[in-house]
Amino acid sequence: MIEIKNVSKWYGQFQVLTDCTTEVKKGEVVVVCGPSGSGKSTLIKCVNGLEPFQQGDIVVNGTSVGDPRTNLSKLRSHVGMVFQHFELFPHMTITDNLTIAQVKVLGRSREEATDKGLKLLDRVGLKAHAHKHPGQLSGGQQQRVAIARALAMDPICMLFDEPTSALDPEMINEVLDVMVELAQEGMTMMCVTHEMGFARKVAHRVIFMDQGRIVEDAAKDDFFGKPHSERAQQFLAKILQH
Amino acid sequence: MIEIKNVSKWYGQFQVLTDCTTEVKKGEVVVVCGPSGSGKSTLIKCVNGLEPFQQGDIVVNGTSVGDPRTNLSKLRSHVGMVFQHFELFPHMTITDNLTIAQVKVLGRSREEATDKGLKLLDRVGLKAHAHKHPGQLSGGQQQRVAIARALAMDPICMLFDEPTSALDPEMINEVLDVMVELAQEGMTMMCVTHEMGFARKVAHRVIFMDQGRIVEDAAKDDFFGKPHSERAQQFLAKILQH
Amino acid sequence: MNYNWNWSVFLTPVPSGETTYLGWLFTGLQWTVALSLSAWVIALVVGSIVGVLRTVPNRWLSSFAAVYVECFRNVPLLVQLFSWYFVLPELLPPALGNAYKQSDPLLQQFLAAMLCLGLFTAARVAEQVRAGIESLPRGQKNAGLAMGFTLAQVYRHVLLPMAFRIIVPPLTSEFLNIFKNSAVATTIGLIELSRQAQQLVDYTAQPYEAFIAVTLLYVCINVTVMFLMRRLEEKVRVPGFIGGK
Amino acid sequence: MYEFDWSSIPGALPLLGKGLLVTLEVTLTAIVVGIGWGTLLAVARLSSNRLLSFLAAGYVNLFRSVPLVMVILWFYLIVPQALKGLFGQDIGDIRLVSALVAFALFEAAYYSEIIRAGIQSVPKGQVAAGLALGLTPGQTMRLVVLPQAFRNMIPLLLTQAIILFQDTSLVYVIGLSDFFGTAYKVGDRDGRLVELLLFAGAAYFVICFTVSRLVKHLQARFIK
Amino acid sequence: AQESPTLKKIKDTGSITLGHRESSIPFSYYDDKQQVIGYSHEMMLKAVDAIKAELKLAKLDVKLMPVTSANRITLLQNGTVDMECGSTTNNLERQKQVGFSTSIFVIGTRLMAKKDAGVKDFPDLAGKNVVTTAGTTSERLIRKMNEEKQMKMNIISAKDHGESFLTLESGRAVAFMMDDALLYGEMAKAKRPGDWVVVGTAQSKEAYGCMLRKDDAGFKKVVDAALTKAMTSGEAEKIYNKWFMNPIPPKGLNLNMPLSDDMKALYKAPNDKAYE
Ligand SMILES: Nc1ncnc2c1ncn2[C@@H]1O[C@H](COP(=O)(O)OP(=O)(O)OP(=O)(O)O)[C@@H](O)[C@H]1O
Ligand SMILES: Nc1ncnc2c1ncn2[C@@H]1O[C@H](COP(=O)(O)OP(=O)(O)OP(=O)(O)O)[C@@H](O)[C@H]1O
Ligand SMILES: [Mg+2]
Ligand SMILES: [Mg+2]
Repeated sequence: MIEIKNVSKWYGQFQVLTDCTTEVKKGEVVVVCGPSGSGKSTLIKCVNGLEPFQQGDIVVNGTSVGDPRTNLSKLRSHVGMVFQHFELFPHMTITDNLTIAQVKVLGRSREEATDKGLKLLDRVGLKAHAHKHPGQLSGGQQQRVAIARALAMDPICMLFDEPTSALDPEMINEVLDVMVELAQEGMTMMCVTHEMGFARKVAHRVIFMDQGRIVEDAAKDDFFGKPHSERAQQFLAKILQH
Repeated sequence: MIEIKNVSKWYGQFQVLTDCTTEVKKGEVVVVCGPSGSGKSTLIKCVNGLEPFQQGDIVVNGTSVGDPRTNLSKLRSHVGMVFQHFELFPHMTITDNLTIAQVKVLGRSREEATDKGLKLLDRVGLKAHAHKHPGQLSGGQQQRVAIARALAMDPICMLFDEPTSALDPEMINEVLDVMVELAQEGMTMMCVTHEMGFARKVAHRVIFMDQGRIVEDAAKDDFFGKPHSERAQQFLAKILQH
Repeated sequence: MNYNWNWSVFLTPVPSGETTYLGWLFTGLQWTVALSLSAWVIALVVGSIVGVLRTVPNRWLSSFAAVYVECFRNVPLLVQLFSWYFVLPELLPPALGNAYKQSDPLLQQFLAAMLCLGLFTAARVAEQVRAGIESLPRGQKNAGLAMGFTLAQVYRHVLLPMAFRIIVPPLTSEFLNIFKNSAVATTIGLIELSRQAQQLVDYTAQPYEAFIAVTLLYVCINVTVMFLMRRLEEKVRVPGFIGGK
Repeated sequence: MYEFDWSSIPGALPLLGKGLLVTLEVTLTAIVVGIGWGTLLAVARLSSNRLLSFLAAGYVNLFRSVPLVMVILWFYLIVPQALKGLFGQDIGDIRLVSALVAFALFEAAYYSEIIRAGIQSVPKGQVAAGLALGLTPGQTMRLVVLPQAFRNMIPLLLTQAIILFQDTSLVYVIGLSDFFGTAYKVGDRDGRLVELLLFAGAAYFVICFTVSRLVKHLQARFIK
Repeated sequence: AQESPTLKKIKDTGSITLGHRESSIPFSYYDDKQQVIGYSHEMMLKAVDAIKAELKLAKLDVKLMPVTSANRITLLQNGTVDMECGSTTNNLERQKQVGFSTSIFVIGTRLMAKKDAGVKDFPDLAGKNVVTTAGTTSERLIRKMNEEKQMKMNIISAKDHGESFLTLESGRAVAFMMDDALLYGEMAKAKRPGDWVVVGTAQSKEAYGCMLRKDDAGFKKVVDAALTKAMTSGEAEKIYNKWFMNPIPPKGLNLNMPLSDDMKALYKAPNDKAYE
């Protein structure tokens, strides 16, 4: 489904990604972790072409992202993405947030889009809030809306970039619950997160990045059992300590 | 050391704190937790008079905070405080951050203040960064500087307001380590945090707040063993789940 | 001070007799308002386009926009107006230039003043629009793109609606400025409000009355604009966001 | 096609230089006094003292709603009366003084708005941190908030200074000759208005552009 | 001397402040060294000499203050200047606010046009663009003429004489209506003075006078006496020739404007009457 082949990327002189290669199969859930600044967000943004890269190639569902002839808008409309800070559109109601892309990008009718949107809103348990604006919801609620918004486009796979790291501890779980459910239904997911509980529960594979390289790419049990690289061991130790 | 007696506080119509009573003895470490918006930050800010309150009284080391005749600046100079977002002064070097209040408030000479500051900077492991500006340090490093800055005033007690919640997972520990050390040296501490590992390790008592009330105020083992109130049980369950 | 106050001067007829001096003030007011509003339309349209261009990821477009802004804000308005009115027609092909110069002078003055004021203010509006767009979290643009919007759609549906809401207060100041700046049109002979004050002084030799009246009229314009913009601000306020409910 | 004749510019350079001096004098005074007085106004406006903040708001709104030309004119016409009342008859040439006063008071209204926004852009936590260290509210404002407020607002302060520099030309209404006014008068005297004004425009552009580049450069160097 | 507040003030302070214009060529303007010069200015200095003699002052400090058409009346009234001689028309509206000395100049309002434009007199202007300077008598007259004679002229009111001439020069207007003396002044400044002519019958006559504070008869008497003496003694005509028939600063232009009959009449019998 997602093939990342020898991708390298520079910001001016600074190399953010060095020769990254990995793959996410259909129905697979892959968790990406690593220290801050290691390039996790950058990598995941390369997958749907939000960041350009200079070397290598990424192929999503048969379409090359690096190819200048690719219609990126079209590709992105099939790939759901959820951000750390939710990024709902603050000037629209929740319903409008859920429908606008369906109408403008997929060309669905307004009724069809609203139907679909409300169904998904119900699924994340927020039907009652359809008429509100994002600013009137808590962080956890906003993030669940953001997931529903991505799902409304009928994505073939979902990308998550630290979806819980901006949330209050109590709200983390309501979002993780939605994600766990999604994973169990067989959605293809690539997920940057430090929630090791979530990784343990649903991930098939864990990728560990450091300084722009994929240092470790292992099945879940191998990773938590004993990571090969020293850096990953250190990281795991710190993050699980307290 | 800190006595909080029947404190109530309103923002306009909205009651943030309702009849809060508790006490922190000399050398005691008290952890405050509770859901978002429950009034934890407000309570801790009342202790050194950063927020005024309308009813009740708080006595710190024999001085009433609510009394209009109290010299609040003087009181605050004896009470260290560490914030969620560090709040170092971005326009000053690390050294200036550490010395300015010593010079302006305690009236120390610049040399004495610098000496003291560098000693504490060394203690939190950051001596090499003395000449930098806060923006050039990582979050964990900034928070350690903030702790050193508070310690430079020779405080009789320390207040922490979610000192690790704005940090990357890897950096949380370097800050917690400093705090654990401080607690073990016998510093009186009142600490808003959701790091239950830290609470388990050093707290003497845990206070649980909900909707502006102190719902639970128990010795550490009682709290983790089985909290009395249902709300605290729920909260603990959620926060420890993943 | 031996000054003869004479407030009734406003009610005396002007020399040509068709109206009173008060009538003159109101004609001036009308020109000021017409000029300012039409220039404001230009400023908003051009300013928004240039402001957006400054933020797009295309070097040619964004540096074109930067050059526009630098040129129009580093040259005094008076010089710009002079160039529009006296210099520009000379640069046209002679036939066209002469035809233009023989047309109705009022039309020439109004056009030059409107274009000048509009394009000058556009440079400042552009800076506000850019600041508004840049003040939005970067993630907003990414979120729009990630949903399959084209860049144009992202600007249209995601960035601009929020950016414009954020910059309503600074735009209000620019809107007020355009009324005040419209007074420069007097230098090319357009009889707007401040010019009428001058006329009144010349004709009636009652300077204090004239200046007081005109100052009050400007204050009235300002109060009206502030009131309307405050209403607009309330109207477009987003619930749960900056100052919203 | 218009025949350009630049011959009167070289001879007029000393005069233009004098005009530029007046322009700079007015601009710099207005910047210095305007920022000082504007800061006080901004602090007053944000203070919890209702009366103080009401007065400051009134001052700012009044000055911002009257065109600068009117302010200059009023000061020129009224200040002599006031001074005469204070010091008796002879007050001499008060054109420059009244221009300086008018500009300083007028610009203070604009600067106070910028500085107010700057103060509000400093996170509340910074104030709390200053107070928590035992600094008094005054010290916190002076040592913690204002330095950051100014730093955040440098671009806006600069833009305002450029506007001010250009607006100085309005002193023509009281017969004071700044750079622009001098260029105009020389042009008028020699019948070369277009040339002199284009020359003035180019000079303004060079000065404003250079200064704004310079400030951007310094800002990039000193602010991390 | 008679009771005169202005004279008393001058005596007390030992100084007098004169208002002047900055670019009213050749009446009152700056030369290239920023010195005030011009016909009106010299006349004003005659009056100053007389004041000094009248008050028997050994030393009189003369201060100069530039004024504009917008502020000259107020500055005179509030005491900033004691007297102004420039190109200020003596008319009835102004007499309500200020006093005027004996007139020092008489002009007629006429037209300037390009030599080959075929404009000979006012009737030729029908349907054309005409420029005049805002706030002047010419503006009033031409608007009235346009109204009364249905001439369908487009009247452009420029801010000052310089801009009026620019409007004419750039081809926006076929003629520029203004006080003839000022027209000669503008013509002298033109890039090619030979291209332009002053034509047409004078539409009105106006007298320029020095502005004084109203109701200060003592002061006016001294000033009037000095000006009258200059005009009747032939001194004024010498000054006239210096400014209107000879090259003048800053560029050595020669206005070539011969003494008109009205001026001759004025010099013969000086008076302070406003035309109209
Ligand atoms: N626009 C940019 N220009 C230059 N450098 C950048 C840019 N964006 C990111 N970087 C740098 O690229 C590196 C990787 O950034 P990235 O955001 O991918 O890290 P990350 O692993 O997601 O970290 P975090 O956990 O903090 O989100 C960082 O060192 C960052 O400073
Ligand atoms: N300045 C204020 N004006 C009005 N209400 C306020 C203000 N500051 C805080 N509140 C409200 O008071 C309540 C308690 O706030 P407080 O910041 O103390 O909560 P908290 O327990 O620290 O939450 P968190 O975990 O989110 O920091 C919240 O409902 C908040 O919305
Ligand atoms: Mg990231
Ligand atoms: Mg809090």
